[in-house]
Amino acid sequence: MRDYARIRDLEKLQKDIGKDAQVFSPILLKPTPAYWATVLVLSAILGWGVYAYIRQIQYGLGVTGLNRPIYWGFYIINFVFWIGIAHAGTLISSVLRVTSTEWRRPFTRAAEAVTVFSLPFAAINPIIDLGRPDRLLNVFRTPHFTSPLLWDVVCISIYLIFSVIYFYIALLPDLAMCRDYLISVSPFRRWLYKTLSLGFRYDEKRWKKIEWWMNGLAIFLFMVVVSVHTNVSFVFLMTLQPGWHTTILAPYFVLGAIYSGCAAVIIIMALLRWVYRLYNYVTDVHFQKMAKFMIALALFWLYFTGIEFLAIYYGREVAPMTIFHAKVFGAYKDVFWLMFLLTFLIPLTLLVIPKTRNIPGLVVASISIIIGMWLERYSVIVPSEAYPRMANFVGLYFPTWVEWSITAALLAGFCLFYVLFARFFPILTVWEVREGREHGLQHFVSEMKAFYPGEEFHG
Amino acid sequence: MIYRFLLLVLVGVIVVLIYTGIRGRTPPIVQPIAYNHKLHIDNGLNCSDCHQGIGTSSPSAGRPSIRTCSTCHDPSSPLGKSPEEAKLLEFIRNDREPPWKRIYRVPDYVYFSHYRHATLGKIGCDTCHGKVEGLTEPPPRPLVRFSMDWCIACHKKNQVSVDCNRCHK
Amino acid sequence: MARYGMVIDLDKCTGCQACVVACKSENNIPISTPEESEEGRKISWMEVIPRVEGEYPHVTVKFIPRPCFHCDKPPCTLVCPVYATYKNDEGFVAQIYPRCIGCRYCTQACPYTVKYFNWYKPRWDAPLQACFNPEVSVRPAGVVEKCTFCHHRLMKAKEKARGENREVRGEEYQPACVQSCPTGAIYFGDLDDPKSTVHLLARDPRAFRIMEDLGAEPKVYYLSEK
Amino acid sequence: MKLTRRDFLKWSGGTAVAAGVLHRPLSSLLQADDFSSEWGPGTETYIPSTCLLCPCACGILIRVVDGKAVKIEGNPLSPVNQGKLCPKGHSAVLELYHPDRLKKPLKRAGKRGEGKWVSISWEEAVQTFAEKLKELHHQKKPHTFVFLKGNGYGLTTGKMIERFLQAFGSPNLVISPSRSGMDGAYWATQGVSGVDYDFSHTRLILSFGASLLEGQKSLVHFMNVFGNSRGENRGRMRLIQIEPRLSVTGAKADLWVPIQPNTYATFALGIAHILIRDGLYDKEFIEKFTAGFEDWIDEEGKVREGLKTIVLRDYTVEHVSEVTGVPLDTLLQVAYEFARTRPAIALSDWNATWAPDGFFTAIVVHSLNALVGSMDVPGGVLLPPSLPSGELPPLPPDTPTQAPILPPEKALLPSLPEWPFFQNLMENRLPYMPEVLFLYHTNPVYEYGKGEKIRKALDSIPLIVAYTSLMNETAEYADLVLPEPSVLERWEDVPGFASGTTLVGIAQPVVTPLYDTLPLGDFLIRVAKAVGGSLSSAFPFENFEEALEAQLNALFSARRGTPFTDPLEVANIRSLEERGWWTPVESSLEDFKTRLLEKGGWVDPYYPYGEPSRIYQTPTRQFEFFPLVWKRLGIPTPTGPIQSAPSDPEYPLFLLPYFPLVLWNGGGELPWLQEVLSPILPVNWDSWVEINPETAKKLGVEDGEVVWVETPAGRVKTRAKVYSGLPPDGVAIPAGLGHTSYGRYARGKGIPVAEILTQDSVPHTFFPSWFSTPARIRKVRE
Repeated sequence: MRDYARIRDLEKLQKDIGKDAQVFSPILLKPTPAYWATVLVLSAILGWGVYAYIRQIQYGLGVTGLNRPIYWGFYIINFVFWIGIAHAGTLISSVLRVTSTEWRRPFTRAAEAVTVFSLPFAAINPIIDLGRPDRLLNVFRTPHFTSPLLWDVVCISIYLIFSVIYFYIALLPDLAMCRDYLISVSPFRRWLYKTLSLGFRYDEKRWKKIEWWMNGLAIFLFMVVVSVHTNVSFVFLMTLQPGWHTTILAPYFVLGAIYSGCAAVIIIMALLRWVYRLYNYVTDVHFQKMAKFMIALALFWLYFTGIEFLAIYYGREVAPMTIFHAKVFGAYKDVFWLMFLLTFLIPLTLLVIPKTRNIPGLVVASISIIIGMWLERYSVIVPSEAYPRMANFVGLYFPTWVEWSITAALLAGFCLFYVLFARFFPILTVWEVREGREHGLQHFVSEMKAFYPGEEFHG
Repeated sequence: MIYRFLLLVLVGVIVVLIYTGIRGRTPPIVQPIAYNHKLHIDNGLNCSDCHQGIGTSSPSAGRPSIRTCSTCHDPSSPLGKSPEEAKLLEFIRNDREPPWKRIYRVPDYVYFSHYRHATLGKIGCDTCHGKVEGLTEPPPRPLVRFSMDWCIACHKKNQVSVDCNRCHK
Repeated sequence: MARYGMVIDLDKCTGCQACVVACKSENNIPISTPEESEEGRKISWMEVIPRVEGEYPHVTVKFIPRPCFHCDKPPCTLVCPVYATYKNDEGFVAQIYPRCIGCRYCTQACPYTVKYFNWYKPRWDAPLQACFNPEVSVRPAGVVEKCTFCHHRLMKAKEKARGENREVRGEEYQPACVQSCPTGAIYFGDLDDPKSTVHLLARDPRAFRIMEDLGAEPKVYYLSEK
Repeated sequence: MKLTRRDFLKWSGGTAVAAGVLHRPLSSLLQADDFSSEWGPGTETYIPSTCLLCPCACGILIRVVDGKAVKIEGNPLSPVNQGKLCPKGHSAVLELYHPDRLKKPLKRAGKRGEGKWVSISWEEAVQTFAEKLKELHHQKKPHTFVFLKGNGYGLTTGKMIERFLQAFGSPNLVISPSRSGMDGAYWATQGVSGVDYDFSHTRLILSFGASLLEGQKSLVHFMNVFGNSRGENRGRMRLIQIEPRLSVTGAKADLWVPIQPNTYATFALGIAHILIRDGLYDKEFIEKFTAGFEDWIDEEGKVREGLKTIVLRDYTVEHVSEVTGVPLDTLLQVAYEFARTRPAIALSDWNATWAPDGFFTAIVVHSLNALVGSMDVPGGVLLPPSLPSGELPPLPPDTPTQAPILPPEKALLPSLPEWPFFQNLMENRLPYMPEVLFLYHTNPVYEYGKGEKIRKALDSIPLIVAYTSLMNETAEYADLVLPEPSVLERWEDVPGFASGTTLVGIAQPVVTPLYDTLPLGDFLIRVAKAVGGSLSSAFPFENFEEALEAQLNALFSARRGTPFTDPLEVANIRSLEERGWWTPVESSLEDFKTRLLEKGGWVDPYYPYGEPSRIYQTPTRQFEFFPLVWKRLGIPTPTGPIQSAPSDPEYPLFLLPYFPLVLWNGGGELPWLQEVLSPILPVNWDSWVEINPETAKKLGVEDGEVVWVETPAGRVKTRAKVYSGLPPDGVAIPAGLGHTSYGRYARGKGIPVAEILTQDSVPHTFFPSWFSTPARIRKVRE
């Protein structure tokens, strides 16, 4: 009975908006067992992480592998890492929107969703890391504005709020469509669509309005994006810790964030394309363009890494050199060189060789980058702490099950949110695609005319 | 929409209430002897006669020890017929301290000196303790509840340092 | 306003660690278990840091006692998001436990690693609690703590002095480590008072401060070995 | 959208459940841990007492708040420590509040060592013990009562122990080995015991491995002196440290002379050689006060070689340099510095003398003092004047005297040494078996590392009584374990000596005793009364305090000294006493006692110089050099150094045990001390073995790696720490750890080094020979 109604809904959609209705089919049709299995596994991991955190609250941070002098470990690494992941979505979407790049249209939402869902999992890390989470509000009650941590709080809050707004505004027209067309869904979903769409009317005038808002927000968000990760790097570079106290850290962090974030978007796009059969929307062209972008990022990454180490090497200061040695030749050499292999050598090789510059190659490269960038954060954060200037010991860090569980839970939580979102909402930006269909060519032609003056050009 | 929002706020308030409720209001404190402050004050005693820490440079005001009581109360010749005094005399006879319970309490992390406030600063006891001298029975709860803001307000009013380190130990 | 500081004569220090234990006793520092100690969770506001240099038979060992330096320009206070650590008007770098959120940023910012974190709830095997110093609070789990220059002793000394209508005398206020040092290697007093020993010693040709180039301007001076 | 009642209930119910679920974890964090003490009268006092955790006799002030001992500080009036304190002194509060303290007398319930006990009353304990003594008395074998004592108690307690044994008729007071290690030398060369040094006035100390800054009987006093002569102060006292492993003392010395292990005697004689050869010795002193320097003709008419001949012939600088591995110029520098700086002291301790040739080493090191005339002069070697002693009723004359339990050849010193007692016990070679063994402040099962063997030997003793405040390895094997009050709960009078100043520190109870404990003195009095007869009449006291009172009376009526007072006053009294005057500060005995307890002790700053008959009590009434001593004792004169270098290719390394400051004379049971075990290597709560970096590299051992340390006596597993202050052919292990009992903080922490030491008795002094063990390092996984 329900199945029939669904098909009817879909047919109606198809009649009204054409073949883009395909995008709605995954959220309308019955979920597969694989979906339920995924949700179950992810929830279990998330629940386990919550349990680990409760243990941590009960017994104190002593249950982790943190110690003196490795005061910061997995949680802060995860924080930087997830902030990085959170970067690409909005960045890609906003940059491409501001530059009116046409190929952005199908996957802006998928990219923005990465930001929106990874940002809470990033922002929660410093809270997990707190010794007294119950006093978190002291940050607002007695704020001390010279602390970069506070700037982080401000920046991330702004980023989160505006990313959500940006994301939500772009979601509105599609929500309205859901409300209007998906009649056969459960009452809860109907209530959901109804509530969230805020009575939005689905017409061209409003598209324009949204477009205006989106462009404004895109410019603003672009600045926020840069500032957020700069601020994250400030947390480190404002201290005197050798290896942290360097200005290169700010652009390096921003670049690293974009690098890992883009990798995340690529993986997710490939997954969505595969799971939801979106071969028509997310095409090889997208991936080729992203691949070239990634090559540029990889080279930039090498450039920053090189500068950082050269500056330390020629500075010959005792404390930074100790860290340098520990990273490159010493106790952390395994992490460092594995990181180098994963962030740079493997992806660059895969992306440069035309034969492997295809979707599977790109996905492998992206996974490699993601793991590599996590290791990069490890090798930026931990070694610098391990060799205190004034001590007769070297710090050792062995994360415990609590940290591993919480780290896994963060990943699981992000995936779960994403999976649920993709189950309830259209993951491609239908209205933008439709707008593109209607206005893209016209826009393209006018631009071409501007590039090539004269009569020769006929669109 | 607005109802939903209100509901959420309400729920938040409930959480806080339940939570604080679980942590609980302290049960009334019952002292081993129903000490009559008023009677003693009326008989010409001062606070610092028994709470001797007030006058010395010890930070604590001091719970009077049984020795202080026994300067006036003698087991062989009771001063009155009160059953409470009989209890006290029993303690004195056995040379045991009555298990007095503390009513006014600053947190462990606060350095509060009675000497500094009462003797040097000449602040009346009732400022913080209420009119204890008029009580015929021990108070089951503090007559005055303090909080840090309350301390700070007084410090500011009297132009005393509000440096955290002065009071936090 | 007095500017309290310390001068530690490395020529005199014999690494006996009386200062370390005196501090533990004075400041209710929790006792670590062997496992905690192994994991780097031991708390020791005062620490004696050895420096072994050279190869047999040309070896030297130096002992460097290290309290909190109570820097004049403390790097740790800048980064605290909640004002839980700050430099007060007397120059002490204070740590306010009930405000601390336990982010451990100050521990990272301190180049001398003087800050310690409470990884666990404080535990004492009964009846060891009996020897708590009532003038120092016991820190709860999840906050950062460090040497206070036994600030509570100053509070008591001030109180006493005010009761007698006079200023605090130099010898009246000494941290527990200074008081206990068997070789008298640690001096304490007002660095700005031209009559004080620390004032003179801080200007001794042997005087130096650790990692002066970092610009934290510690108020703990060292006198090099002769 | 309407908010219905049902909705509301649903939501709030849900949140209530959520709050309930979250409550436990949250509240466990959020609720402030209230460690503030219960409400007390807020009284704070500082009570003076005396630390007994080591033999220094430091004066302490205990801060007592509402009847609880909160903190320990140095007593500024004590001439020993002048207000300062070592880490151990601070930890006395932990000893008081140690969670594993014995709370009641215990009687064995199961088999020996099974760990089953029943609590009994003191009456029963006294009865049980007294019954056994009565039985011995009736059987006419009181001599089978053997009393073993260590240190850590006062003068009066010590005297009561001696008196108890005498009155009962047992000659067997066995004393645990002293870590000073020089007693034999004092006894042999000067005929006295308890020699001390004037550290305050000396200008140079030539230390043969002595752990001056880590463990010795005037540690804190020496640290005071050391500090005063360093830094901004003038008149630097030079410290020359001769030792193979760079210890803390070596690190702080002006000159560290690394030397081959166990060649101290040769080095000392090399210095003597230079002094004599170059005529740098004090000729006047040698002539006047010494014997055995020049050759002499003995009773039989044979020419005997004196020190001069032997040294000049056998200990040429080249030879000494070769044997000791010390370069010639260093040897000369040390000798000349020692000769030309007056006053100077040469000393050593157990680090050098608990070795096979330890007795010889001790004597030759001590002889250097005579060579430069540093005997009985300011800044030299002193002999503390005897203390006034309380009058006690004379002992009944009919007490039978039996031969001591040890064979007569083991009696060079006036006391019976503990280690040969146990050696003979283990090998079943005692002339008679002890019937009752009483252990006080000694723990042989742990000390000698031969736990199983000693325990087995103890099986044949019918009654073993251990008097201790913490259960220890030997007490676990006793029949009666009697709880002693902590230092802060009992009375003691502790003798001390600090650079010419004689003193008696008073230890007094500062808190009401926590448990049902009894001081040893009281126990002995009660037992004496229960046994009755001559024993009872020897103790005409109600309790220990009365006995102590007699001692204090003696101090008052001695017409010298004063209760502790400020240094100016002390100096005043010294100058008066130097002129033979004395003015009483207190008019009455009561005043005197009050002041004594208020100030913490009694001090007599006057040292009587120029009394050779007191200083030299040898047969010749002179300082005797070793050739004469050797002849007197019938020991053949040694030629050349005793073989020291390990020759066993199986065990190429030399094992050097040592005591870190906090473990010297015990300390492993106190957690604060476990947290600061070594100032050089960052190890806590555990043992370690120090290895030279080169050796470690050769063996492929990394810093922190767990390795086997193997010796002919056994092997232990512990972590390796690389330390460049160690010679390539040496390994060092800290002693004092690895208890299997002794409270929760000591139990199972580290390894007991004594277990892998091949401990023979040092000839003539009967110390366990710790410095003769070859060793090797094995990786755990190979």
